[in-house]
Amino acid sequence: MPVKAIAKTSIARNGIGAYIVPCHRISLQYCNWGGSSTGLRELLKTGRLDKLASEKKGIFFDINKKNGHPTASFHYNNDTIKTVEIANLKPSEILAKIDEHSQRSGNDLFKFNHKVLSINDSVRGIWSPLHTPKSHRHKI
Amino acid sequence: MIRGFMGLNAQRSFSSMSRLGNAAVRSAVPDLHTLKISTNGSNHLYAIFKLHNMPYMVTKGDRVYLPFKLKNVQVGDKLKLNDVTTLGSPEFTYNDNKGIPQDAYELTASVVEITREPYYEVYRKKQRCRRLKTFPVEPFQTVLMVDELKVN
Amino acid sequence: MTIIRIGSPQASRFLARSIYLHKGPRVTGLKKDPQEAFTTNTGYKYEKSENNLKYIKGFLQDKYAISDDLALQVLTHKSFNNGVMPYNEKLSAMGSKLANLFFAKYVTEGSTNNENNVNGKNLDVLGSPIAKELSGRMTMGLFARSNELNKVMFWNSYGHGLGFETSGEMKVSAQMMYALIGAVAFSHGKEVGEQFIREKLLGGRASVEDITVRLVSGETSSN
Amino acid sequence: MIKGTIHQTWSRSLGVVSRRSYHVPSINKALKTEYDTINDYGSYKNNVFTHRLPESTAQQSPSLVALHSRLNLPSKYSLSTLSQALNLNINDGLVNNFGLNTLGKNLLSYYVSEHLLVKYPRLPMPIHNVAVDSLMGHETLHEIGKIWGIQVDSSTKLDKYLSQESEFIKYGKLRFLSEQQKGEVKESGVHELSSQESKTKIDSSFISDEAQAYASAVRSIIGGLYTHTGEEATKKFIQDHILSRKLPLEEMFQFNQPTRELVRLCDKLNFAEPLEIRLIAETGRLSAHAIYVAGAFCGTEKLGEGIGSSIAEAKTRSVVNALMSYYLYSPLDSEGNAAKVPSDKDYKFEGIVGLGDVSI
Repeated sequence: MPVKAIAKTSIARNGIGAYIVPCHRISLQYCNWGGSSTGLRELLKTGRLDKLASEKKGIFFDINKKNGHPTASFHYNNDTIKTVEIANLKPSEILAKIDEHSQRSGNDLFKFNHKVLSINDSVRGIWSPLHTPKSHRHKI
Repeated sequence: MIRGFMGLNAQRSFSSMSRLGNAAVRSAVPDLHTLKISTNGSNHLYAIFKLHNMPYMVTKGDRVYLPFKLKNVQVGDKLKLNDVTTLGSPEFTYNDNKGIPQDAYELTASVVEITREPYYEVYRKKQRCRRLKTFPVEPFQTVLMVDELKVN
Repeated sequence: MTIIRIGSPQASRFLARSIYLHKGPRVTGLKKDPQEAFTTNTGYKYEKSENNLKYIKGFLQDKYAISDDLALQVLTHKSFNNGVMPYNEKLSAMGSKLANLFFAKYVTEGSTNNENNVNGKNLDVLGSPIAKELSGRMTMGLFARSNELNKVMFWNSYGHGLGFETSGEMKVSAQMMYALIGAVAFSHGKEVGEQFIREKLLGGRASVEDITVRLVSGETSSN
Repeated sequence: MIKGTIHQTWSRSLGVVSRRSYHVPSINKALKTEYDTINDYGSYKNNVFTHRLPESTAQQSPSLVALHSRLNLPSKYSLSTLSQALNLNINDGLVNNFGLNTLGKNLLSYYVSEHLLVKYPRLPMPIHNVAVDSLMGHETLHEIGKIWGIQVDSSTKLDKYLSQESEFIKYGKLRFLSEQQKGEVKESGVHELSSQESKTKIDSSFISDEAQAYASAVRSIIGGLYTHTGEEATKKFIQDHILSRKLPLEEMFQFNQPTRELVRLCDKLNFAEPLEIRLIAETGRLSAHAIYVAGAFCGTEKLGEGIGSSIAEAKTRSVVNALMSYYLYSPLDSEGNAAKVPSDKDYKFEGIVGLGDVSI
């Protein structure tokens, strides 16, 4: 065998060709009695949540009734579940929270100190001092 | 006013931006055939585009991290980046600081994530006040994925 | 025994290499005489001659014609002369995938009374032996033989005298058939490639379908 | 009209040693397939008691509707087919995805192979095969299934009853576990291999049932797309989801005897002049960290170049570089775009066909 192959899986590039929303499920939990769930209860009552769900068609919303403070859990496709407290929030604030977290990828937050993250080889390559004529080379 | 991109998605209106975005650039399309041949079918091609006058050098498949929340876009939107100043292959570079005419290239990016940077606190000390003021900071971050880059 | 000087006259000072070219049974380390290595056991010489290519050219006719280089490559198997000449591995990779796809579509395209159909397509047939064997190696090998396409093939076996299957002729013929499909697809596009399968492989005298039916119901023998 | 189940193995009757007798696959008896005549393809029917999920039921499954919309599938693509694509169980009363899977596999293999054969015509066959796996192997398709947000239906009927989960939700989930497997108590950190999994075990790695199921679901969804919208839309879907992934081809090569391989390759390509490896530049042998640049030349043509901290390293790198630049060549059309694939509109053959690998 002249050349052997090393098995590698290809690398996903979500956003090239097709884009799949990473957040696939949102579970909202509310309490029918507690005051901290007022905002969420109102959202459910007025049907504003239905409207949001019909805007975000790719996300599966499920609503649970459970005692305690209300929470919103976001299930992402990298197997992480992020739970956000939505106790005592106004309806509009809850909607903003849902909107924000449903646009995330589920990865840990991180600060990127550069502008562009690339997995491609550099187009121009790396400068080499040895590729100039000998008379022009840098001398120490 | 945002200079540098326009939305491609039909349901979202970006017409004003596209008008603003490309008011200056209406010159003749340059002949980039030599450049194109040297890019190995646009595989070895980079572009420098400007967004809010900030240059970003990208190749196809790169992720651009913007340290702010791009206005009026949602995750999954496709943006046409229409302020490109440089196109380059391993051998050649074409540069026009006024912006290369849009018909000469195709550069689109999709918005793949709108998130935040990690939480941190900024302290401010005022004169003649013994207390430090604490400001919680969790700035927005928008991630674009360059999904098409080629010379026409 | 011949001694040949290889190299251009200008550079002969540096490049002159004297090589002994060996004939007869294989000896490790010795270079074979091309005259001998380039001839098949049935006496066909490796070249783009009309004699070599007439079978597949006759089969393809003008509608699906491929270039002579490609035709010769279709007929050449990896085993021929250590794979030094262009051989048909890549062509048959294309052809076998196209054949599989075509026959999967072919068996599901007809009307059906199966109530579990998906949008009018009966998918229950896909796992059956006939659906699998339509593009199978044995079918293709037998088809190549019955259409005399494998009369001239450039390949080597450890025992040419053995049977159709044991000598490997079936496999090589099948690969040649796949390569033929692949070459048509490469030259004319996928659509024409599929049309080629439909017209020439299914429409002819001894169609692939008949061969497969006989094969699956156990009525056929390779020799 | 002949009715009957097929189970025929076909063997050759010849006097000589029949070592490699050709094996015709026999029919899967578990499915109890019946047919009128062997090549009346429309008459084939699996007689296990199954039915398709009614569209009205499928519409009530929020997970299914969400998946349909997340994948941006056309409205022609019925939800019941999508649900069928997620079902691997043979005996649960609903039609399983076997046929869709086969169809999807054929479509995927064709379009992936076509893409690779045209884009990298000179790729050696072992690398080509690994590259195909890299794009459509079970590991990759498992990952894609995860990215699509497909969830496994892992709760038992009892769990569903206790948590008051709607029965429709499972139609949008991947169903491959039997009721018994779902009920098994799992010890964290311990995974008991199933009989299928232990068959695939090599060293410490194995193909998990879950990965297989995900891969099968992804293929079936592609097969389903074909049945509803035809081939053009399926091709677009494959391009968007599968071929858009980055293929790390450069990392897939492992050379054993690169110099010998390059010599053989030059022979095969009938290069007039012999291969030579020459030193192009060096920092000086006595410098603190000597660096050498070597080039593989054929006459005046430079085939490849390599940098190394010893001459041997630089030489080897130059040869490997030359081989890689040959193997990874992708043809362009006359306008400088990547060459078209045979399934494209207005296809013209402008690429090349691989000549085959060299042997050492």
